[in-house]
Amino acid sequence: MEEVKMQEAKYEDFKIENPMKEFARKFLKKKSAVVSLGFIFFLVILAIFQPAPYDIDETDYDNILSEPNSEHLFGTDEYGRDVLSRIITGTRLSLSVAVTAVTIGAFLGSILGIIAGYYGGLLESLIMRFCDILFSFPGLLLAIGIVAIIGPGLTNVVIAISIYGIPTFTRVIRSSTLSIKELLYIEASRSIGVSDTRLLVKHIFPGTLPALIVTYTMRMGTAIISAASLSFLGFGASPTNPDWGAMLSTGRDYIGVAPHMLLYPGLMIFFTVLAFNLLGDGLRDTLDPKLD
Amino acid sequence: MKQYVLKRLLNIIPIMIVVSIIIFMFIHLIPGDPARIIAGQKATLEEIEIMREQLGLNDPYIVQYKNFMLGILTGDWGNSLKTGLPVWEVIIPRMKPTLILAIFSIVWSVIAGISIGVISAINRGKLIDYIVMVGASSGISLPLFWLGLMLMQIFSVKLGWFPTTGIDSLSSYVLPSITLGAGITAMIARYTRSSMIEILKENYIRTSRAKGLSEFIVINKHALRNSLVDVITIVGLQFGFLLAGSVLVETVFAIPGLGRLLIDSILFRDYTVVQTVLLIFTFQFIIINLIVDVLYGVANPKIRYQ
Amino acid sequence: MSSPLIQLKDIHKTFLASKTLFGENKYVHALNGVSLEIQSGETLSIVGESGCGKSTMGRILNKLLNPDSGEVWFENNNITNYTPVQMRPIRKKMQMVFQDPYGCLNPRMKIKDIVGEPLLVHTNMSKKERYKTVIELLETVGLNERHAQGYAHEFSGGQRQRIGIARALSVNPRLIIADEPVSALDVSIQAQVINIFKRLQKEFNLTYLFISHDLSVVEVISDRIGVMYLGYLVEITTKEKLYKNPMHPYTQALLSAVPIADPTHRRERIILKGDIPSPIDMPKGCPFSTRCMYAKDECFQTIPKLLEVEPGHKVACHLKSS
Amino acid sequence: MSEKLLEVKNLRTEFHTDKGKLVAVNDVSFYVGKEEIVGLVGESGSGKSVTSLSVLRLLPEQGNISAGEVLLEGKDLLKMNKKDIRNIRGGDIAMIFQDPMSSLNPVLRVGEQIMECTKLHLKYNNSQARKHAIDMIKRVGIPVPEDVMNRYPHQLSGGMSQRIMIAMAMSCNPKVLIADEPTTALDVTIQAQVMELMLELKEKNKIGILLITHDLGVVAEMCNRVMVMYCGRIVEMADVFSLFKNPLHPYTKGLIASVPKIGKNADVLPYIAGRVPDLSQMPKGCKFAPRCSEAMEKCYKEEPKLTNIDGNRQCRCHLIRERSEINE
Amino acid sequence: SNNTEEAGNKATDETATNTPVENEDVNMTIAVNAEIISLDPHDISDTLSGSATSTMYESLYDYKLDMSLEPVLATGYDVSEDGLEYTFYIREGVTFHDGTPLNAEAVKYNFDRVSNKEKNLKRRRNLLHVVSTEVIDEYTLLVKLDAPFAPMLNRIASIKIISPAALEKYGDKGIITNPVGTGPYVFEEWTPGDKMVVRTNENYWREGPKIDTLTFKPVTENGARIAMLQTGDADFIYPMPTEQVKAVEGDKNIEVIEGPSTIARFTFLNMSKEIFSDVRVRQAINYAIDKKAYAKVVKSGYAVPLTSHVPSTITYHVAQPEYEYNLEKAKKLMAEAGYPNGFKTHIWAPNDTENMKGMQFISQQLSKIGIEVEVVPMEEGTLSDSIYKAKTPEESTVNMWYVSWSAFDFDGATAKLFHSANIPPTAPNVSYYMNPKADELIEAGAIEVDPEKRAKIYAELQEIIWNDAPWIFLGSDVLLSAKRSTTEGIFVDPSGGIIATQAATSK
Ligand SMILES: Nc1ncnc2c1ncn2[C@@H]1O[C@H](COP(=O)(O)OP(=O)(O)OP(=O)(O)O)[C@@H](O)[C@H]1O
Ligand SMILES: Nc1ncnc2c1ncn2[C@@H]1O[C@H](COP(=O)(O)OP(=O)(O)OP(=O)(O)O)[C@@H](O)[C@H]1O
Ligand SMILES: [Mg+2]
Ligand SMILES: [Mg+2]
Repeated sequence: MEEVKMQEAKYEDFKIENPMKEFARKFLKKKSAVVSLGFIFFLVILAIFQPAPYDIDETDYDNILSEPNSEHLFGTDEYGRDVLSRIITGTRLSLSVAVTAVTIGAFLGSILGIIAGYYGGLLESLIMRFCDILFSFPGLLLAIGIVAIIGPGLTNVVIAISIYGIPTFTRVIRSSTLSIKELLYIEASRSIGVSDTRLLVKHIFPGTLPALIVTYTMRMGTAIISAASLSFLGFGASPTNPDWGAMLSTGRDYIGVAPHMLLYPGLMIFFTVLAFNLLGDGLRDTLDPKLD
Repeated sequence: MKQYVLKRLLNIIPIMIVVSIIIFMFIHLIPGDPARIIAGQKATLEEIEIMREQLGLNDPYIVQYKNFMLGILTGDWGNSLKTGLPVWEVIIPRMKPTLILAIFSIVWSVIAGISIGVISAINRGKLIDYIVMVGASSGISLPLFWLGLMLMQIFSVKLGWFPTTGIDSLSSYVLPSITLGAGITAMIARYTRSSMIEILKENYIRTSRAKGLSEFIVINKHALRNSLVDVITIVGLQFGFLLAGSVLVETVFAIPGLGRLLIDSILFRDYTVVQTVLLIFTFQFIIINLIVDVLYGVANPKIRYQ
Repeated sequence: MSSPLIQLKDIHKTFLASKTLFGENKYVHALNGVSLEIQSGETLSIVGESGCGKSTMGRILNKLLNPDSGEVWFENNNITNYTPVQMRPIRKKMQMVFQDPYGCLNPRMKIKDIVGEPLLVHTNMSKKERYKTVIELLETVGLNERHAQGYAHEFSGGQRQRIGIARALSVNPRLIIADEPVSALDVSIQAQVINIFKRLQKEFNLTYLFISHDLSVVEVISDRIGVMYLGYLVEITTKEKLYKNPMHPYTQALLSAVPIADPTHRRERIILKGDIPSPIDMPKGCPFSTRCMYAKDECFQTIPKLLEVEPGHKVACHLKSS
Repeated sequence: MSEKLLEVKNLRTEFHTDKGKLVAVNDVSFYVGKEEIVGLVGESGSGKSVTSLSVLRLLPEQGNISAGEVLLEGKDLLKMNKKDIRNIRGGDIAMIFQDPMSSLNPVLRVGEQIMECTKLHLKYNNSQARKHAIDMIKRVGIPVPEDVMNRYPHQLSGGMSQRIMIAMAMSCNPKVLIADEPTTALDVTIQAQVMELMLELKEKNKIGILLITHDLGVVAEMCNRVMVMYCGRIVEMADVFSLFKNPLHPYTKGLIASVPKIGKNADVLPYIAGRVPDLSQMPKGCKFAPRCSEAMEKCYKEEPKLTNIDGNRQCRCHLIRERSEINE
Repeated sequence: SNNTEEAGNKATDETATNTPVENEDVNMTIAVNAEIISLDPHDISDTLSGSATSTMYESLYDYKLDMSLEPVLATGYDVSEDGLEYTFYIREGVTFHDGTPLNAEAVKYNFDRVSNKEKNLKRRRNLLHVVSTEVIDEYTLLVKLDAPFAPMLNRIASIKIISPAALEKYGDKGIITNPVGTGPYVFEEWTPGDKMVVRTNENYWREGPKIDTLTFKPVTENGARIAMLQTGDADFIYPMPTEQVKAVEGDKNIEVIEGPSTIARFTFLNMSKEIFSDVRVRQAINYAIDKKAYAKVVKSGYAVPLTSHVPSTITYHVAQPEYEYNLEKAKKLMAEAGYPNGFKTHIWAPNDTENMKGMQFISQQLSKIGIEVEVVPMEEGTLSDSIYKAKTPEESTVNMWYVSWSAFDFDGATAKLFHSANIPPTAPNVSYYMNPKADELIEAGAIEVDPEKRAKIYAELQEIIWNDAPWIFLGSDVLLSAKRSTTEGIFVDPSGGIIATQAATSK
């Protein structure tokens, strides 16, 4: 039998594809997610520049509860303030409540989750029991309880929502950590002698990012709804603030009289939450993390 | 399996003790003096003092906790501070509406959620998938109370199909359970869909097609059975959502249920009721988790026969 | 012969089979009293079928796992109870190459960082020096500087395995534990990787523990070969002896079952009955007794010891020891 | 040469991916005769599985067959309606797959999964189907079939699962069995058992088997005829003896050379450099040219055609073509 | 086909005859915004529980709709010269729902129960001056006081009479769920947190309601309550949310009923705090608030300006000169007081939408004279904790408290709020108003039995308080209820109590 001669490949056997580009290409295929991202971007612009046509505190007692008209596109509220302006200005507040709350929850939850997942043992049991207990009080009730202790108001709403977000993140990140921990490349790094800290920071944490990003996005929606629900039950933002939930909560007293006060903030919340959820879906499909 | 259930049941005891301590601390962390709230705005200091003494609120926390636990062990859960009635007399009539509401909601959500999820999964990428999934996402994007109020305006006030509020007949539960179930349906639908999509890629689905089975059987017998195993766990998780949502729905539809009772009792600082309701919630949650685990085991032969 | 580089003494290892939901916990008996030693500069191969404990052995050698009982010696030190910190300098001397070329490289790191990681951990090299070393290493295994910037998923299986080897070589180890390094590769590429292994051994005076399930691959690279079955080392001897004179009935069956890529060589094979028993419910006597065509009463009752029946040829079989 | 049971002509299968249209199988023609095992070998990604799936139109939804014919005793499967093709699947043509563990439905009992077939194709009632299933399980060499019937797949070992898969495939007396790497996931000793079983079934039931594998050893021991596939094309086809004795295509040569052979190994093993090109970056001309040590300029420009040699051999190579042209 | 038609007819006949049988009862439902807390009339302090118990229980005297008193279970009373002894003549021929006859013994039993310090029932505060009750004869009862107390009859009116037999039978706790009184309705069922149903008392001693059952149903969500009225699920709702009056205006089936109230809406200004210690600041604040706008914005127009610290429905009310809306004057006063640029402060109230609206309004208005008011809504329990935890004026942290108060009589509407002995933690004099002259007048008014002299004392008191302006005087509610047009005989009295003694319906 004749020997086959060895030779190196003559063609380009290797092509660098930027992972970001690949992600972008996949993501752009998800139309609903792209539209949602656009909408969220639009909200962020609103939040930053606040292009409100009227001063949100300008009262006009002769013009209260007027229906949407050419002057006030979304009508006026019980003080004669422009609803559209309040919604636009409220974007910053409503978004920042959600962003802060979710960020805090994600931060604490991820740390707990990664520690629980990586170290296991008693520490894990303790952390997970703690989460179970937090979980065994239905989310909103927990927030209500927390607000009851520390009092209503925006800051406290943020605290409450972040606390009840913790177990969600802890679970997601833990299970993600657990599965990554089992991967061969982690074992490979351990066999090299990489320290725990480096392993956690360099190898495991980046691996949990897809799960973290997706959960984060999804939680944004939940946080906005929770904040609104707290307002509805009277535990939320003070109505002096143009918070959407607070507006909705006030608006419901005028349900038969001035439906626009209930409708527009409601739609705003709805579309924003929907956008975050659809974006989350899109990201999940693209990043493909294993969530449980 | 019996052994397992037994072990899990025994496990409940330490959990409940820890939870009871947490609940107790939680309750006493809340500012607000129940004696003053109960006595009312116009009460005199003397009245309030007598009240505090009677309620044992002047005792050290340790003693109060001890009494609370002793009470539980001897079956005396105390009287509602608000109404003066024994706690269970206050709570038991409130359980039924919440339970009915929860069962109605979960049943229709499971049926609707799974069907929607399956339809969507087998039509993946088509228009119907798109519509259904955006619809499902809408389900979780609606503030519950908003949905409830809107439904009431349309179906009770305008159309007069269902009673506006109350629990007088089963038809009273229709709108509340739709409201409460909307989010859960959406959640189950999304989960079923993604689980189905994963499962439809599995080798054994290819095998069943290679056997010549019709698509209907492949989906409903082979794929769905497997995805149900996953869906069970997610349904279990929804119970937490259900309880939280019931607070809002009960408020909107004036349903005298546990959720509403809890909120009112927290506001009134009706400690005895609050702690009992919270203990019930926790217990319920643990039991539901146990049931879900057992169901999961039953549905999943891998676990059943280990 | 000098003292062995590394030694396993009567290693036992069990795993919790998986926390069963219902009923009591069961244990997988992954290793049952395995002893062996590897001399400096030699290649010891371990063969055996799936689940027989090969990888577990590799992991215990590297102290990624701790044995339930038994001792691990490295360069005359008992490292069984070393802490991770104590293990650091030793890790530098023994590196691993893994089976799954797709799983063993972090998909989020560039190749240069993957290969450079051991250097980062074990040396004080500057970034520049490290990069230089990495490029040299890549060239050693037939890759080049351009590859250093890529991510793992852009490479073929063979290329990835070469990256894995480069990583293992980076800190000049004495021992490389290679856990099925070529099993996942296509034949046309597998040969390439084996050649690299052989070349590097000469160049760097390496000692190999080469884990495989493929007897035909093992023949190319080994000095000695150990055969494992169900957590037991059942036969260990030099390559020549093993292929010419396999003593354990299992080894014989294994050899006869290897398909030979020559249609003119179709032959009578020993077809074993049944499957490998589950390591959860181990047979009472000889682990192979359930499938062995020569099994006697004794085989079902007592576990045979690994005994030297010829100089340099150890077998654990009642038939041979009597 | 035996009669052609299954014949594939000029099959072309494409995938629509987000990288665009990929041709996974291109101009593939072959046949499987009665009581014959035809091997299909090639490296990972060469299109073996896609070819086999195309035959029964079981491709995932991104895939579609854009040209060719698949004839089962003269009837074109590609032109059939969905119902008719379902009758063929599991009936006249049965398939078994690489990973037996994941190819059985984990939540259904093994017996149920076997019985499903006969109930569907042979219209058996429950007890008939049960009897038949027990019979089949016995025939594939599992000792206590009644017990195995009631088990779930995870309670079976790999070898047992594959035997169950074979029992399932054989239960409706197919004319053709397509086996996609049936032993790759199994240990050698178990592989030997399964190979033995397949040979036995072929003899007894006089079926034609299309055996897909990448293990040349398995091919050498089992097959009558062999096709070598590379980049979705068949590059060489010959009877097993000629192929191993005298491989024509440089790829086949390389492949055979690189298999380690006990007792005959050189110090340095031969191998084929480079890697199988990605479907989205196919080289022009001969797909093997970049890895071929004998490649000529022409090879990079023009794709060679599959050429008949000596009547019963085929090869897709410019070198061979030139030689045979000269011969002609 | 004939047959089936017949069968069909029969079926409809049957249901036709069945329906009236089922509907024989005339049921009415009142939807309210809160829960009934208890049905023990001696141990309640909220208005709604009062309304609920009033369907079953009666007292010796009770208020008419104009807040004057009329004898109910008594036929009359005498009071001694020194105002220390009250003799009540009990109505004869009245029996409790359980058949126990009403007599002086029964009334005494009730008074003793309420006065019992051990039991600490909420109504005890109304009988604090009672030292003893004696049965003179079967239908005559003597009540002795330790000091003359002018509003005694008002306080007697708040004590409902429970069947002594039932109290013996069920005990203090059991009586909560087993009410037995003399009232126009007999108890049927009550699910705490849900509806309470009562049935017309066939043996009522005077003319009673013309329906069969009456249901009180708590529906906290305003929109839901109105929806119930719109669909006829409720016959009467109280309160009718002021914001939504417009929504039902066009509905022929619904009538909105307005009525005056005893509810005063105001804001405490904590005078122990530097900023509010100057009367000019307090007056300036009163000038800076547009009360008409307040009524319009916060109460949707359903409020009247407060013209004294008590609403005009309270006897002895005297209207004071208005603090007209005058920013100039307000700014001037502020400048004089040394705050030309205003100051920063905060306002507290519970966190429901209406209170928040009120606070927000005040905050907006005061910003015009430079006072920057931070709105701090607090959950109710937290709020009362924050107010009452201060043991001395110095410790107090409250600045402004937006609140309302309702009382039946002048003393009730004054003493707790303005007497210097009643600063927190004792009672809600949250203005920390400590004016010796006012204290003197409050005390004198309480013991003055002569209505004319009392009127004079209270007139002077009102003037002093008004000028001292310890509050922002905002308004007095107009009570809104709404009913189906078929509903008759259900009223809301100025204190917010629902009176359904004469309930009837034409539905
Ligand atoms: N972390 C673990 N937890 C539980 N069981 C384990 C674990 N690791 C290995 N096992 C079990 O131990 C036994 C030996 O496993 P090991 O991985 O050493 O086998 P192997 O010979 O390397 O097999 P393969 O050829 O499949 O890699 C197997 O039955 C396996 O299931
Ligand atoms: N669903 C799919 N979408 C896109 N490309 C696919 C898909 N399935 C297969 N392919 C591509 O088709 C080509 C042939 O794949 P195929 O599975 O037939 O290879 P194979 O020869 O069976 O390899 P192996 O030995 O790994 O099983 C591969 O390049 C693969 O990337
Ligand atoms: Mg292994
Ligand atoms: Mg394949």
